[in-house]
Amino acid sequence: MKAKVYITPKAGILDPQGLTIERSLPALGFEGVSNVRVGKYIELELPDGEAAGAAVDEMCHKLLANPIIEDFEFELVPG
Amino acid sequence: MKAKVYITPKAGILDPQGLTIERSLPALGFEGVSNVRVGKYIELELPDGEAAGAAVDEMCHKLLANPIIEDFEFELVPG
Amino acid sequence: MSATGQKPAYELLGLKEKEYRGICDAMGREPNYTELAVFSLMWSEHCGYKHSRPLLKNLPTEGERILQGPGENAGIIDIGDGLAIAMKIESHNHPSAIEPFQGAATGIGGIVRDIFAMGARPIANLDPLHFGSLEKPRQKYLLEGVVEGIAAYGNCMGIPTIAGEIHFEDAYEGNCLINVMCVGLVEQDKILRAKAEGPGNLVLLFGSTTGRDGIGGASILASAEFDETAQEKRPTVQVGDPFTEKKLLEACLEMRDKGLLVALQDLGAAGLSSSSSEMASKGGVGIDMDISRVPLREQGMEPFEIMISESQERMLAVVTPELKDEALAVCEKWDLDAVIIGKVTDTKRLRVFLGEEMVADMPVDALVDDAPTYIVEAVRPAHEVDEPLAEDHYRLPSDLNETLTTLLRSPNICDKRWVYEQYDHMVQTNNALWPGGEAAVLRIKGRRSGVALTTDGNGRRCYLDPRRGARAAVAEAARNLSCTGAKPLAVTNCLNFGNPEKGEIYHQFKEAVEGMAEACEAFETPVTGGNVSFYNESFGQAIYPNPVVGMMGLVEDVSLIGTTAFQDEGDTVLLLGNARAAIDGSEYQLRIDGEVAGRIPDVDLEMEKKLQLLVREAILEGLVKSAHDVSDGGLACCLAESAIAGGRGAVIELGTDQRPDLLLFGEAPGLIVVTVAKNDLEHFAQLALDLPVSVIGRVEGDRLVIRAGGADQVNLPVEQAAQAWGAALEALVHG
Amino acid sequence: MAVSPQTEVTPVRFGVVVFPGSNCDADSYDAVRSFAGVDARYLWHKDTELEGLDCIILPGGFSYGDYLRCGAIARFSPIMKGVRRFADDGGLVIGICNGFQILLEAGMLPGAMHQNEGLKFVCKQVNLRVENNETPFTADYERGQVIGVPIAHHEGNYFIDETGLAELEANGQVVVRYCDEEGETTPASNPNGSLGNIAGVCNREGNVFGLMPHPERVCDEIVGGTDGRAVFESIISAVAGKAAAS
Ligand SMILES: Nc1ncnc2c1ncn2[C@@H]1O[C@H](COP(=O)(O)OP(=O)(O)O)[C@@H](O)[C@H]1O
Ligand SMILES: [Mg+2]
Repeated sequence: MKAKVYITPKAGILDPQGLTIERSLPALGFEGVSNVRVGKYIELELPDGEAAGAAVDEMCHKLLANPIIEDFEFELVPG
Repeated sequence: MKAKVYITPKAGILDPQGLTIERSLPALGFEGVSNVRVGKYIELELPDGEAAGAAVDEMCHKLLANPIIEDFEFELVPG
Repeated sequence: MSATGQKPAYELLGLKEKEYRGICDAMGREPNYTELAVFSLMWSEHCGYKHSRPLLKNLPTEGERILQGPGENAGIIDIGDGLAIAMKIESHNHPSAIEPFQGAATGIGGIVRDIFAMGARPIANLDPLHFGSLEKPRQKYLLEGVVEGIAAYGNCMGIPTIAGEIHFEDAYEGNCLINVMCVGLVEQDKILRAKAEGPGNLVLLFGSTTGRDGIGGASILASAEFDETAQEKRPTVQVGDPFTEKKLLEACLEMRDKGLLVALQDLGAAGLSSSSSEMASKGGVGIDMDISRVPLREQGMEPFEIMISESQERMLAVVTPELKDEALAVCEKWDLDAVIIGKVTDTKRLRVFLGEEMVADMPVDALVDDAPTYIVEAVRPAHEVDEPLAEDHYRLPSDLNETLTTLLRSPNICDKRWVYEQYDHMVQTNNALWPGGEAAVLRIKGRRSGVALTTDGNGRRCYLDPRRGARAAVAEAARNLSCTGAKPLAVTNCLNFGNPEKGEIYHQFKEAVEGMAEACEAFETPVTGGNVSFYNESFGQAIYPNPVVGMMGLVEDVSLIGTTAFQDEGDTVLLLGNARAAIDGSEYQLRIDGEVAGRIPDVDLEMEKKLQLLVREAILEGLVKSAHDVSDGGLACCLAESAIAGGRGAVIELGTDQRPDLLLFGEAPGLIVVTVAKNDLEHFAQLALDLPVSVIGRVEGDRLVIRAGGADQVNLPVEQAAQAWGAALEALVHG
Repeated sequence: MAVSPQTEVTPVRFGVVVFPGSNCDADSYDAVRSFAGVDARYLWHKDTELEGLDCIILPGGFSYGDYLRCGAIARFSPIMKGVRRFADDGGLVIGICNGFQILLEAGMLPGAMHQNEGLKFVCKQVNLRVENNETPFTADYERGQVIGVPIAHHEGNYFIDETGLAELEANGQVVVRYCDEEGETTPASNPNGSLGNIAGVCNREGNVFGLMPHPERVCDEIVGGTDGRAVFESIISAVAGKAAAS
């Protein structure tokens, strides 16, 4: 099956990338955009099974996300 | 409203980050994971309205993604 | 006064009852919560130097080249021609242990701000690092994260990270040492200071917005031991934004050039609280601030949070009302948030307003100067002994070739390329000597002269004898500079120790500071500033006491600098110095016998000075083909490193007054290997007068051969030594 | 240093663009000023008037922090419109490191950058083979010459699709490649995983050149070499030649 992992900067943690994008958008003609936050989107395939959810959760904790400064969510989809 | 933008490496294009993650997973006890692709997940808020979708699409084209190596998708959610 | 649960608020903020009473006395009343929070940080160990201040007074801080000693954001040293060097070192140990990448990155950010707060343009970073053994996965993770963090921040800023050191020992397993040093160049008439002056002048806050990140971060983390609650302190982790800092740097230097600044100060530990009160204290004035004007990143921040937030990339300046608009315009040009948040007063009080409402009113002097100091009864730990180990204490290894290879592979000795290639060490195009040598040398564009920089720490030796160890650290730093031809001028230091409330740690601190003072006196290298990092313990286990020395020297002519590389076939190899090498505290002892024990030899400061002068003079006369000091791994490793660097072998013949392994791998401060062309030997001997100099061999072939007692003790192709030395670190990290 | 009479009369005028986050702007400026017959000035990223210039340098660094993607935000700087017009009119534009990345993002050069294969920033001296010495940026080198120039980047892993690559090769747009000391373009001499060991490319017209290595860092013996000087010498001769011809 496939896992889709969404990683975002924790609330309250500075996100320099988001900030810089936000500040540059008006110059490109996009006004009024706010709260830009830049995170990661990871896709991976793993063997079907009961344990898949737990495995992805652990992967996120251990490797994919940095739980000290990032939050993550994921979903499992067949395929 | 809020836009959630998913940026992924174009299919068939090298993804050094994904590859490295894939290679390091077995050592952490995760076997059988494949096709790891690392992209970006961007959230932003923008004024409600008809034109929101078109604006996000344009932002993606112009700035958020690089069409030579990246694909993007987005969804708009109220809030 | 709000109290949570059973404990009074001051205790939750880390203050002792007696300290709380002191605050009440200073205030003439009970402080409100905002005031208490500000006091608690200003009187923390990190900001208040409660356990170190009395002892630091022993360090020599003055000299004719010292334009600014301790007390400002950085020290300043006159290098002639109207130019000066600003330098400072700092620790980011605890934040890096929690989040290595961001911890190290914000460490760089902090120290760099200290340098441009003086009006200097940063020209180099150095990074002395200490971790636990790389056999532990967590230590690899820390190493990778820290190096990437330093790289990410320093590279983005365009400041070359040109030197440092990196050691791996079990004592740092629970508490790594991440020290960072920054060096800047400034024209003497453009030096800025953090002295708020002129009541009526305005206080300008600029740079990033203020958020809750890092509330109590650096100061709280650095003022208590690590334990289970470290986990809870995690939300205080700060994220660095080097791009904003780069703009901040350029904006500050532009304001400096336009003469817009009365005073400049960065916001570091304790944020707005410390920066405003310290600026006021230096000028003997007061400051009124309206913190409702502070641009915030988060909603609903309490006044105390705004006052103590440690959000990065912010500066505070004093400007005159006339020039305020010009200053704001520079900030706007660099796309930085900037607001006038207050004004200088003559009250000597720090008064904080939220709009019209006054939320805090504190005496500046009490905040800055009146933190209580503590003197602890020193206790000499049992592992410090008077006598060195007997020379036959350990068994003589059967194959010294193998011993040498093992030592060359030691992560403490091997090639550090894996680290420094991640750093942009060339940007600004000043490297007269690239990393990997004895010290870094930077040319100064448009001049003949240059500056040499190095850091040295030797915790293991300080553990065995903190006084001798500290003396040795200073001597080694000076020796490294002298081997490039630079005359040592000044020191900045980062004193990394355990919990000073314990007698044994206090003893180590006291001995080390006194030892450092003695050596700095001898070398005439005053201490221009530094940093004290206490509570480097995890679960009650302290690190090795580690006073890290950052030293700067002046090179008269950058076209005449010494390198460690053997040059030409037939050059004569000379050993300078007569110190007797010992196994106590050596890398050899640690690697082969798995121990750290005995007593290290003391440095002969007078002899050391003479030898270093000799090397410098000989370099200036063009007599020296290579110069390398004998340090970790002893004479054999020193020779191997010069052979590897030059791609040339040597044949060495040593005396026989010691067991061969001690001759080869024993360590003692005060030894330097130089090579000299045969024709220059006589000239060199004239310079050396009656100093101890012995011919020990010549550069020859492609093998390193070391004979002692009539036998080849070492006979190794240089290529093979290079392979062992060059591949070790990467193999350890990825293995 | 020999100075030809023409260059003394009309100096060759360089403009070095300063984006927020540029950090090799001063190095590039200093490097070009070490040549006789050169005028150099900084150009602020908000400038739109680019009158009186012969060559524009987009320097290395981390414009806009390299946030999002290297060069992605800088390419929208007001000055870039002018730079494009300048190039369209035949002016010489060289992008070094971050400058190269900006030119790619702006579509002024073909291709894109991935992170280095090793995922780490790499700063070291590498060897380059000059593939095309008929550009205004490389005419003073020999074809096939191996030069030592440092790199310092995190995202220099050059990518272009197959058709694009074929076009580049066919038009001689690959100007420099990573190689070993002998000039062989081996995998081991590729420091970042770039397709075809490509280190620098030019546009079809040959007046816009981007490269990851830093020639401005090797213009002075005291800091490790002079192999980069010929890039600037080539530019100066090209401009002077053009002036003499017109
Ligand atoms: N963490 C580091 N960062 C940058 N350079 C380093 C680092 N560690 C070591 N180096 C460089 O590697 C070289 C050798 O380091 P080291 O063995 O510690 O030198 P020494 O024994 O002379 O103190 C020096 O040039 C030093 O500056
Ligand atoms: Mg040394």
